[in-house]
Amino acid sequence: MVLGSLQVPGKDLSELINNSFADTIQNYTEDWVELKIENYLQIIEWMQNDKNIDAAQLSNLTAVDMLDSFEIHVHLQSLDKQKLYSIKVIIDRDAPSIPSLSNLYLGANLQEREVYDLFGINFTDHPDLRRIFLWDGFAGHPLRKDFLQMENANPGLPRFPFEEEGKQER
Amino acid sequence: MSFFNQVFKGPQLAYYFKKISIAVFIFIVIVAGYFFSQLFFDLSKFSQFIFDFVLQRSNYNFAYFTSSIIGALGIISFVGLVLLVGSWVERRVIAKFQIRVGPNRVGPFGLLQPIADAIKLMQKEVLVPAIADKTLFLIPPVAIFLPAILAWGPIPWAPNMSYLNINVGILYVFAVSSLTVPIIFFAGWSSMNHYALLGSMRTVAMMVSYEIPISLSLLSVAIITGTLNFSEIVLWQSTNSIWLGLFMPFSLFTFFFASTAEINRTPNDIAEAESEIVAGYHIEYSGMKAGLFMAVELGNAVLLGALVTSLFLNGWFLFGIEKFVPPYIIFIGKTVAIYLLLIWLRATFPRFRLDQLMNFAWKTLIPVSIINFFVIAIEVTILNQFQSTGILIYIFALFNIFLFLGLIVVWSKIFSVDKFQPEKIQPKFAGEIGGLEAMKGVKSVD
Amino acid sequence: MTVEEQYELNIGPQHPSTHGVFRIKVAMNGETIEDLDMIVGYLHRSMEKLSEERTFTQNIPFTDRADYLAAMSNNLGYCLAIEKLANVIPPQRATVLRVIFAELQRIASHAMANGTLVSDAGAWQTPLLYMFREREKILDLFEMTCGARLTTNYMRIGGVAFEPPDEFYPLLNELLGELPDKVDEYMDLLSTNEIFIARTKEVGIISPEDAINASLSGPALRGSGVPWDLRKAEPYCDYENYSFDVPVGNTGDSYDRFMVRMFEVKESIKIIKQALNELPSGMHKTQIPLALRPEPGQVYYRTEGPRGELGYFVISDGGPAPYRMHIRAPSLINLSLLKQLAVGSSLPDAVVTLGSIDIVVGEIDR
Amino acid sequence: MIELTAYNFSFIMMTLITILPALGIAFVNSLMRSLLLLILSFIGVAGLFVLLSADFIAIAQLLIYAGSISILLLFAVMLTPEISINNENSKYFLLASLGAILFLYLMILLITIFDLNQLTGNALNKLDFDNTIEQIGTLLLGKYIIAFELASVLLLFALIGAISIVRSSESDFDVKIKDSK
Repeated sequence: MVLGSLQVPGKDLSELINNSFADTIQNYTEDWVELKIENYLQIIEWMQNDKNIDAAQLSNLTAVDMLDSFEIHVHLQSLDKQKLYSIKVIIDRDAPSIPSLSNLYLGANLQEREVYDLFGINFTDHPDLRRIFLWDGFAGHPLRKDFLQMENANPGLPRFPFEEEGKQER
Repeated sequence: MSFFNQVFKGPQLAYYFKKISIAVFIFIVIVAGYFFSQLFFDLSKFSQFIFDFVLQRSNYNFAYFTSSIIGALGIISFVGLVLLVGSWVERRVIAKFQIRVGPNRVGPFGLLQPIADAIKLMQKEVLVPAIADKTLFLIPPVAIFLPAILAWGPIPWAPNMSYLNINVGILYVFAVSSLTVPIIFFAGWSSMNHYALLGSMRTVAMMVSYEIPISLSLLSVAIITGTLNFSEIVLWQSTNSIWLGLFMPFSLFTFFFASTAEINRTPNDIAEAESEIVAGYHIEYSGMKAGLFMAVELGNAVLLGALVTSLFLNGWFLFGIEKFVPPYIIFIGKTVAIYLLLIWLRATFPRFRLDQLMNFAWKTLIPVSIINFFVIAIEVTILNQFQSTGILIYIFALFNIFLFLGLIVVWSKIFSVDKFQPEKIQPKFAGEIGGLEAMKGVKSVD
Repeated sequence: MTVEEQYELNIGPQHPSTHGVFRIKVAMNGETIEDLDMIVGYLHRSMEKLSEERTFTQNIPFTDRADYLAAMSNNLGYCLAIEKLANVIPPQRATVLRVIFAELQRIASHAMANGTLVSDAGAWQTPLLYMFREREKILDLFEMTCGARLTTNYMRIGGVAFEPPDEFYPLLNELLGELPDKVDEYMDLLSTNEIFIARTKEVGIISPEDAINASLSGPALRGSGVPWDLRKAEPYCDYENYSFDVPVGNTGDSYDRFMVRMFEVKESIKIIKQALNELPSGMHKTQIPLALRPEPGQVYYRTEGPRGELGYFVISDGGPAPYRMHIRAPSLINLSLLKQLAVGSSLPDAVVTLGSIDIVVGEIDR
Repeated sequence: MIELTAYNFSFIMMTLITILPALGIAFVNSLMRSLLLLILSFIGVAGLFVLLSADFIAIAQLLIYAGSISILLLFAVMLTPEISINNENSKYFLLASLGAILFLYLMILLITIFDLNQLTGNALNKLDFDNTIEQIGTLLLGKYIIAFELASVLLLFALIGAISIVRSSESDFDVKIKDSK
């Protein structure tokens, strides 16, 4: 399977997590460890503070639309241990919501805003959850797979909040 | 070249012909220049001629009036010429510094570029921001020319060649140039733009601070020469055969540095810091209105050159060369040298921050200026005990130079500048790769 | 409008020191910044969405346009990620050529970053144009090799697009001969310049803890003293075979970030020299299918771009196009600390700090 | 009637430059505009001083009033609340105009009572700028030394007072520009 040289295999990581938090691993492969959404924040906080894991830095946070659900992919890394941990959480697609990591990692702030903007996933307890690339009032969330099939979706239409409803024409 | 090739049947001959013709041309220029300089050695006889010419046909008042108007026109047209040539010089020289070519398309060597720029700027629409105070917005670009031109009045170009040969010359220039402050403030305020307001606030703060060191350095010039008249200051330096810039280097430095702050030149151009507040107080001005602000700044830079020349660099005297070359040429040459120095500074240095400049003015320049002023006052008292200054003035000059250096050392100790010695702040090389743990393993660069 | 009132100032979208269409809305009191809101997205082209509609090879030009000042590095990161995903092994010659071009791009990008930083500090463009002189030569080499200067589109999945022409090597050697002297010249001009030190030293200090916590990477992280370089930590393109050092700063201020870049240029020169010495002969590219269909799977592959950790997170569902491609943009994530750094400092300091973090708006907005 | 010599012509011009902006200050609504007119009026006064062959005082007028006092007033205007920057229709209009008329009457009275030439001496018709600075210097440090020193002491007290006033309410004027090294 595909692994970066720093990446900890999912099996090892799941064992590490299982030792401290029993029965929290939903699933794992070589690439990732899937956590339950209830334990997500708790485990990541533990990973940040644990001496052996030492996930000091959040490398990457992004989401994937799996058509029936959303996946949040989080890559944490330890600089001193030279390890990369890949974590996945599956969340409900109808009312997507997940705890925010911004209070643990300053670097999560902008990345979570990006995910919120492009996927419409709500990050609870995020200090400043606003759209980042698109303007307020943009219809829909572009990186969802069904963006073009949405009702009232007019992608590419320049509709800024200050423009009047009647005036916009293609 | 092809013409030469046809005539001389060979590239070699054409090459030499070109060289020889350049030599002949230079020779002709030198000879013509000599006759020219003899003819125009003393320009005051022209004004005398005009005065007499009118006096024979009219009364004294009218003759005086006419000749003064002509003189004023001369000053104004000279300033206009300075603005045109100066902008060309600045752009070309800065281009040389920055390994570019600079304006080279309009006219020979791009000499007509300033005129083309002016025409283009004048064609532009007069834009006034909707919320601006229209009257107040349109007055400053024009009004700022008033002090910029008036200040050229008492500049001593040559013996008997000073338009306003008044007793309060230094004070006059100082007073007139202080009029720019409210004008710049009005420009910034009436634009109703935060950047403009920041720019004008900075300008006012700077000018208020830097007028004190300027006046202290001018005061030391005044006490040693015993006059405020520019021509007499130049003559004093000549009779005592020392340049005031050498006699009191700190006053020269203070005057030069503080003046660059007053006229918004790098490294002190915080009032229109491009990377911070875009254009400062004239951000909302476009077309010729912005052009006028730029022109005034350029004119002020040249004016600073003329002031430094006459106050500190012995004006039109240059080791006896003034007997062969028209003195005003020497004066203009020195002015241009200072102007080139300003361009050099602009091309080289980054900009200070506002608070750094303020600290420098209040914590360094003003106290050191006061020390310097007292030292010079004591020296003047001693010098006045003797009939001729003689060798003593050179001793004092040497003392002042060492005082200047010593003060630099003392002040750098006070503000502990040496903790930023380049070798102390160089980066290091990582020993091993990692995070906070691995930070202990860094080794120095060698 | 009175003096003591808090007022709002829009820095950008068109402002000389935002380096592109980037807007910062600051609440100022006098000259002090009291609050800051960063508004990005003016250059958003939705690359990640577009790339879901195009084949893996067709996506390479998008990566040029993400970080348009470091197109080679972005090409490289993307191609390495896809190679990892599809198990394509590039020929040895291609790997060395990739190192050469990526390091050349790093020099060009650092020249631009440092030049604009000095411009932000108020030097009237002279250092910027000096650094452009070297950058131009590098871009000429790029143009000679792949026909483009900025958006090179040079790397391919399984190699590089073209073999460099014969006149490339003498010119490169000449450039490598004079570059160390030029770097020393800039050091003389800037790093010992009193005003430059006064403007950048102890301005925008990032502590190592904050830098790690805020996911900073690249010179912004190393400027704070954290010795983290993916070329050493997670070597790709056989970087473990090259000997080079990782410069780190002392205090984490703007000056350190500037100097780290300067020293990295020197290290890059070393790497290129070594790479040229051991440039093997052979193919510059392997054959891959026109429509590459990797096995279903995911990859998160990171390279050390000029601005930091450049990651490509790609998910394949077995089709010819990525199911999802995410670019971990160092420019955006390095801005995480901007608010903390700028609030309480003055406007000129904020401008210098922003310049020293070195953003490219194309990469922020993607 | 006044003879239109060059001197008198300049005098009339300078008077107009002084008086017309001064009237404008009273009648213009915008505070900023009246400030601009005030500066113009100061310049006119400087011109009048030149005509009185008081070159030093003319320059001092330019330097202190047109250059510096105006800045002080600018800051005062900047610190006024926004409402009163455009001060239209003051309710004291009648009272103020009454006062102005009274003042004008007083001035005319004074001019007619005193012989102006007697007050100003012979300097009026003789533009002589020689040695003015020296004379002022000698007088200031000779005959009027006590007044001069008292004025300097007064200024010193004003300076100290200003500093103490600013320091006592330091928290209100908390300027947080970071102090350099």
